Amino acid sequence: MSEVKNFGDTEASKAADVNLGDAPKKAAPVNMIQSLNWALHDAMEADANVIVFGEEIADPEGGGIVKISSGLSTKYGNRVRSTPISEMGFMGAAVGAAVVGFKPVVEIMLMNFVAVCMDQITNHAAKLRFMSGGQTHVPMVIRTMTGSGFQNGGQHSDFLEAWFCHTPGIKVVMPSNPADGYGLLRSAIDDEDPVLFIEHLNNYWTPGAAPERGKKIPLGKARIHRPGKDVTVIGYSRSMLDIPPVVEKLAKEGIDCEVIDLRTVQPMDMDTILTSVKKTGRAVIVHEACRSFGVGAELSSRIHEALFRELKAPVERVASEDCPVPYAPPLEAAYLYTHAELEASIRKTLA
Amino acid sequence: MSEVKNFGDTEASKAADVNLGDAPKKAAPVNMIQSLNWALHDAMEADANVIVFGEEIADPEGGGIVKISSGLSTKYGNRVRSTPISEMGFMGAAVGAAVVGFKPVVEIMLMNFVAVCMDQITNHAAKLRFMSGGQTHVPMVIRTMTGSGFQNGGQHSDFLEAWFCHTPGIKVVMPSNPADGYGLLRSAIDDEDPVLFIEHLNNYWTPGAAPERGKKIPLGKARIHRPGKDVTVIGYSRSMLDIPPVVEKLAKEGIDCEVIDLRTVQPMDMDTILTSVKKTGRAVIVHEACRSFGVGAELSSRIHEALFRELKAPVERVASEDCPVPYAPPLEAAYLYTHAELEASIRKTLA
Amino acid sequence: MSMTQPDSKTLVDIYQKMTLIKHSDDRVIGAMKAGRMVMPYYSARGQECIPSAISVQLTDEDYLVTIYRGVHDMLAKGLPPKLLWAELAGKVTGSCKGKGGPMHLTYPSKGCMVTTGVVGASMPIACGLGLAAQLRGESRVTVANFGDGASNIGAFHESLNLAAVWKLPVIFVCQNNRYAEHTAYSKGTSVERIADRAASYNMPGLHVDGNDPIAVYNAAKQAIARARAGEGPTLIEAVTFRFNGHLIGDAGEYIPKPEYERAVKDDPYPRYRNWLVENKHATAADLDAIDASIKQLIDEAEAFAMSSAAPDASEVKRDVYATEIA
Amino acid sequence: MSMTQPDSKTLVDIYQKMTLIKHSDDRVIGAMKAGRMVMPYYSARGQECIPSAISVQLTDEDYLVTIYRGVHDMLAKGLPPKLLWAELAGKVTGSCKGKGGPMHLTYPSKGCMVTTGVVGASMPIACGLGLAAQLRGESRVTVANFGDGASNIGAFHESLNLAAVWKLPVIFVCQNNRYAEHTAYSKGTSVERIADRAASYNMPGLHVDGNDPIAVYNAAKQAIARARAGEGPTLIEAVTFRFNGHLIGDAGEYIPKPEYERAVKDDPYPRYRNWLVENKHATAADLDAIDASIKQLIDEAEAFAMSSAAPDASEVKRDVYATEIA
Ligand SMILES: Cc1ncc(C[n+]2csc(CCOP(=O)(O)OP(=O)(O)O)c2C)c(N)n1
Ligand SMILES: Cc1ncc(C[n+]2csc(CCOP(=O)(O)OP(=O)(O)O)c2C)c(N)n1
Ligand SMILES: [Mg+2]
Ligand SMILES: [Mg+2]
Repeated sequence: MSEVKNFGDTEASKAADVNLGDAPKKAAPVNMIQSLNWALHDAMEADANVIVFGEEIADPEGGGIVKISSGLSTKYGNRVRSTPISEMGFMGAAVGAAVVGFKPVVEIMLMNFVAVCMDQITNHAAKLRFMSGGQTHVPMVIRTMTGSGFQNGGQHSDFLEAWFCHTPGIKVVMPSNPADGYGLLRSAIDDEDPVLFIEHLNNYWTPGAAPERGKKIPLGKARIHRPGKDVTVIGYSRSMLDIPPVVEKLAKEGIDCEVIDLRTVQPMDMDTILTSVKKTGRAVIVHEACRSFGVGAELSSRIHEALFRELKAPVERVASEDCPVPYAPPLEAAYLYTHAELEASIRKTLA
Repeated sequence: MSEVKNFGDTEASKAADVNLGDAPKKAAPVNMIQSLNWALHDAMEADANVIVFGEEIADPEGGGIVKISSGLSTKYGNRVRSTPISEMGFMGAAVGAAVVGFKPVVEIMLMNFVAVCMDQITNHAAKLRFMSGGQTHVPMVIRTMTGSGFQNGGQHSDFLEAWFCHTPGIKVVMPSNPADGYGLLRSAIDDEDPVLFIEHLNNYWTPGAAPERGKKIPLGKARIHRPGKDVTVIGYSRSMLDIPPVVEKLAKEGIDCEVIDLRTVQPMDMDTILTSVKKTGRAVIVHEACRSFGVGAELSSRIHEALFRELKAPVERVASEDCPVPYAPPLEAAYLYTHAELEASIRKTLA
Repeated sequence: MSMTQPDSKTLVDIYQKMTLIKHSDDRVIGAMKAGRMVMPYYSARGQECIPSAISVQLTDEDYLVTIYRGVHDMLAKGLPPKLLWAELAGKVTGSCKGKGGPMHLTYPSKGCMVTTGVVGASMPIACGLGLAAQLRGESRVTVANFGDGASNIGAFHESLNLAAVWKLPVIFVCQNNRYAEHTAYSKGTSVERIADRAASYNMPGLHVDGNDPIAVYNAAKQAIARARAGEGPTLIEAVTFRFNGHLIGDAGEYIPKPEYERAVKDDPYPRYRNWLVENKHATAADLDAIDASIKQLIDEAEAFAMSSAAPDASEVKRDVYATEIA
Repeated sequence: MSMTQPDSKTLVDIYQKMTLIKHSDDRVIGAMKAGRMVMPYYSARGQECIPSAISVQLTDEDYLVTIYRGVHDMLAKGLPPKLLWAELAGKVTGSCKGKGGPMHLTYPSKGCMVTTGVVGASMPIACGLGLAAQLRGESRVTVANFGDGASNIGAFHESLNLAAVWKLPVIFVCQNNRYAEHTAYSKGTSVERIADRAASYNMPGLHVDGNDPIAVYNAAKQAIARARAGEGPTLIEAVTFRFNGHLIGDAGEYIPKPEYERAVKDDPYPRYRNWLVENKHATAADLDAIDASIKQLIDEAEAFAMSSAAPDASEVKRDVYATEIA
């Protein structure tokens, strides 16, 4: 049913050569699904304390709705489990197992469903280290996916990273490409603190350079995606698909943008950001989450606070409308920022 | 047991002349508990669709842990109910009743417990109007209380308003004094949209001018607490207890602060704020919630975006540490901003 | 449970609703396969009997709450097919102006109050609708639909307990199609019969064959009478099957072949049609006429949906709050 | 349930734990009334028997999770009184360095893993501790304590179902003291016996007099054996009472006088002491000696707490993440 737009069933998904659970024959481009699947396989192989659970994630249930956990349960048996629909229950189970040394990787099928288990994430996972005076800690990873553009409507598309960034004790990682996905997920699993790892549906099927198996990317470090001298454009997750074409277009006019992929949203790599903005004197932040009270606000205020005298223009934020994610495609498009808006914002900093 | 510091049992609570459910004999100062109790009584009297529920809120259970709903169940019977400990259940019940024309006022005993019912608040109450294309809407009020300073520790003290401000479809109101509390709660109950009404434990027992019964204060309008010309200091809720003494101290040195009480945090009254900052060229924002990704970030970025050229100094944020709220009093004090920090931030904008 | 046989008119009304649901579903899937419609669509093919046998006993005053897999519930309750189709197609003429889509169907004038995409969330909301009726002294009942998988989430427990403590006029209808996405019943659910969970709330729990209209009719009858009499909530578990997987595109590898084949044999739609004719509640010609009229309804609905306009981009500013955002 | 009588040594061990709990509690309240300590304190006076009769059957390897009203559970499991008192007093020498307080007591080396202030939250975490033991092939059991009110929250349901589906070695102990804050049992709970809710999860549910050490001992024995044998979870409901209200300062107006008086008559502590002596498991002198040694322990604990230093303000930067924040 190629005409049915659906998870795992897009043209892009067919284009990419997904090779679940096995090493690539050659370093051909792979997609995020492939690289995250490798990361889970490699992490489970490397550390017997890594366990994986969530709805539908074992092989009899299909290995996850986009097959990111494919092959794991077949290989690692009881360490990999599909759960009942009980996010509070299994999120708490991850907290408990982590407290005694396991490294659970749990999947919340779509990000909006964190709303049924916020308590275990924000009141427990994020706080037990502090409240126990450091006697316990919670080395777990919560993987989840989200994003507009699939007509999934108001309860299946939100980016809620700002809620968790405002919750001290948890880290937030949002990869934008397959190689980063692999390296960041490996580091997130190794990390001694709880990590929320947010994947974007739109990024799953975009081919990218294959990760080097075993190569971990440190958390908390941004990546300079493109050096430039005129304006700093900061993105993460899906916006890293939108920024490059706009920036390349402007480059043809001689506007030289420096593009930074945050990769980790909390803690943010302020060194890299401020070094760049100090140089360019201008900054634009781009995220899919709705604009107000989003990650862009924190980043904007930190840049203004640190570089007020050096800034040549106020920091621009490019983000989605302050409304629930609508269903109909033209409204979904109206919800999300456009390339034209992004271009206009960059130009505005130069005006 | 006057030596036991506890809800409803502080020196301040004894000082104030609480007169639950009845009109005041004279316009003596009252506290927030009194004024909110009046607001609930008056709203239930004015509109038969107002219903009230939550844990412990009926009179046999004490009329609420600080007695804000005292007298309601005795007077209004079945319209006022203590609930089982089932926040998801009764929050959803409020949503359902609101959809068919009731105006539920539900209490979440302490703000951290929103974490067990986020789904009904953020995925349902906030979105049903939009997702139904305007066919239904959810005129309900969620009352909750929070705040540090009572040794309630990491799971009972957080200010989480930023989560909800980042959730389009819901309004967020945070009163700072008894008269505002009355007028804002009345408007929140009348409002056609869901309103989160956040009360501060520290503000409950502070005496203030009595509200005029029946006088409603519109949502979305800030209040100029003190006019001034040098620096705009913006607060809400508890910080409105901390700002005045610091500002008065500075006034003696000739530093003339304009103080704005936001009252409604979402939507924010940008007109009032920008008019003030345009005049002063300087702004300081003060809130109890932890600093990063808080309300201060949004406000700071909006001010920088709108008034970049007019600003004489970067906008300052004064807020709590990015950590869970600790238990021991010296740590609770270290968590919260201090008056000295606030003073220093104001001075910094003038440096 | 005492069984009464509904009269022929009612039995045929049930058939009519089932036909409407089945034809609409077949046609939606056809439109998707032909590329005329694109959406995440959760077919309820196979579950037609449950809402049909319940809704013939409800009025427009009664409330309904359902889930993403709820088109059948909505149609049985009275959501006009045109408005459904236009909504699925994301058109401004849809019941939700194209803002909600299949997971958020709403149509209050027929009592179709809320459709949720979050598992379990229909039940707390149903408690509120029940509370509203109770407080107003109305005899309306509220039907809350959900799946077998949903019986394992916290909202189920909180809602049934709350409804029991407050004696709310709510009927909790678990449409047990034996799978939650790709997870087989027993991998998620620790009890053999979900209906038995009613005992935890001192509430009647009725376990019925969800493919048997008479059985569903009788269970609902009892529950509705109880609710209207102010005696409180009931849990009904209606066992059924969904033939088109979780979501269109689901190939069903996780369903053992013999189970699928048995389900095909138990498909309520053809069986019920035959039974009606064999037992002389209607002639084949009567039913053909119903089928034809429903085919026409769906033709009109599809044409309406296809010819309607998409919503304007400015709609993102509307319905967020009562007042349009700037 | 088959009842076995524990030997005298075990019976006296239970008494010792009960005494430790009771004396510590009396003294904390005394210190609060005298103004030497200030905190939100949830006394478990009256509930001593439950953790005492359970914990005598546990080792340091076994895990415990409890709630804000959990000092008794923690002491019975082995949290050293000095570390408890210093934590209550908010001192850096407390088990959590003064960062957690009474609602977040933790002491992993005795298996005291998590204390939660959020109703219901102990249970999902217990599932994870049980899962850990199961995956490692250890025979540890996990005891999850919670109140009667907590049996109405979603986490209860999800946890019991998950534990049953995965056959986790978890013992869910509902300390039913008949009130949730000021709300009487039947205003929140729709079923007469919480233990009966176990049937919803195909799990044994044991209802016992929580003031009877022998009854609690036997229920726990059975549940522990089942868990260690890999047969899965058990729900125990132990009916009891708390004499000092929800929180110190609660005057108890919501408790009918006759109920309170009956509870005083049923107070397990003096009854058990008399019973031990009458049945010759110990002499009054033996028990006096225990009392005296415990008094000394608490004296030391209080002195330690009072003389310890408060944590330094810099602690707010520590333990947020593994690495200190800037
Ligand atoms: C809280 C939550 N968790 C997970 C999901 C993803 N999800 C959508 S449908 C579904 C399965 C539900 O199964 P069941 O309740 O049996 O209903 P059915 O789809 O079979 O009708 C899941 C897990 C969700 N929508 N909400
Ligand atoms: C989710 C949540 N809701 C509300 C509260 C406030 N609260 C604290 S204790 C309590 C009563 C709990 O009663 P029960 O479970 O019977 O335990 P008990 O205190 O009697 O031991 C409530 C409502 C909370 N801590 N967490
Ligand atoms: Mg199902
Ligand atoms: Mg209790």
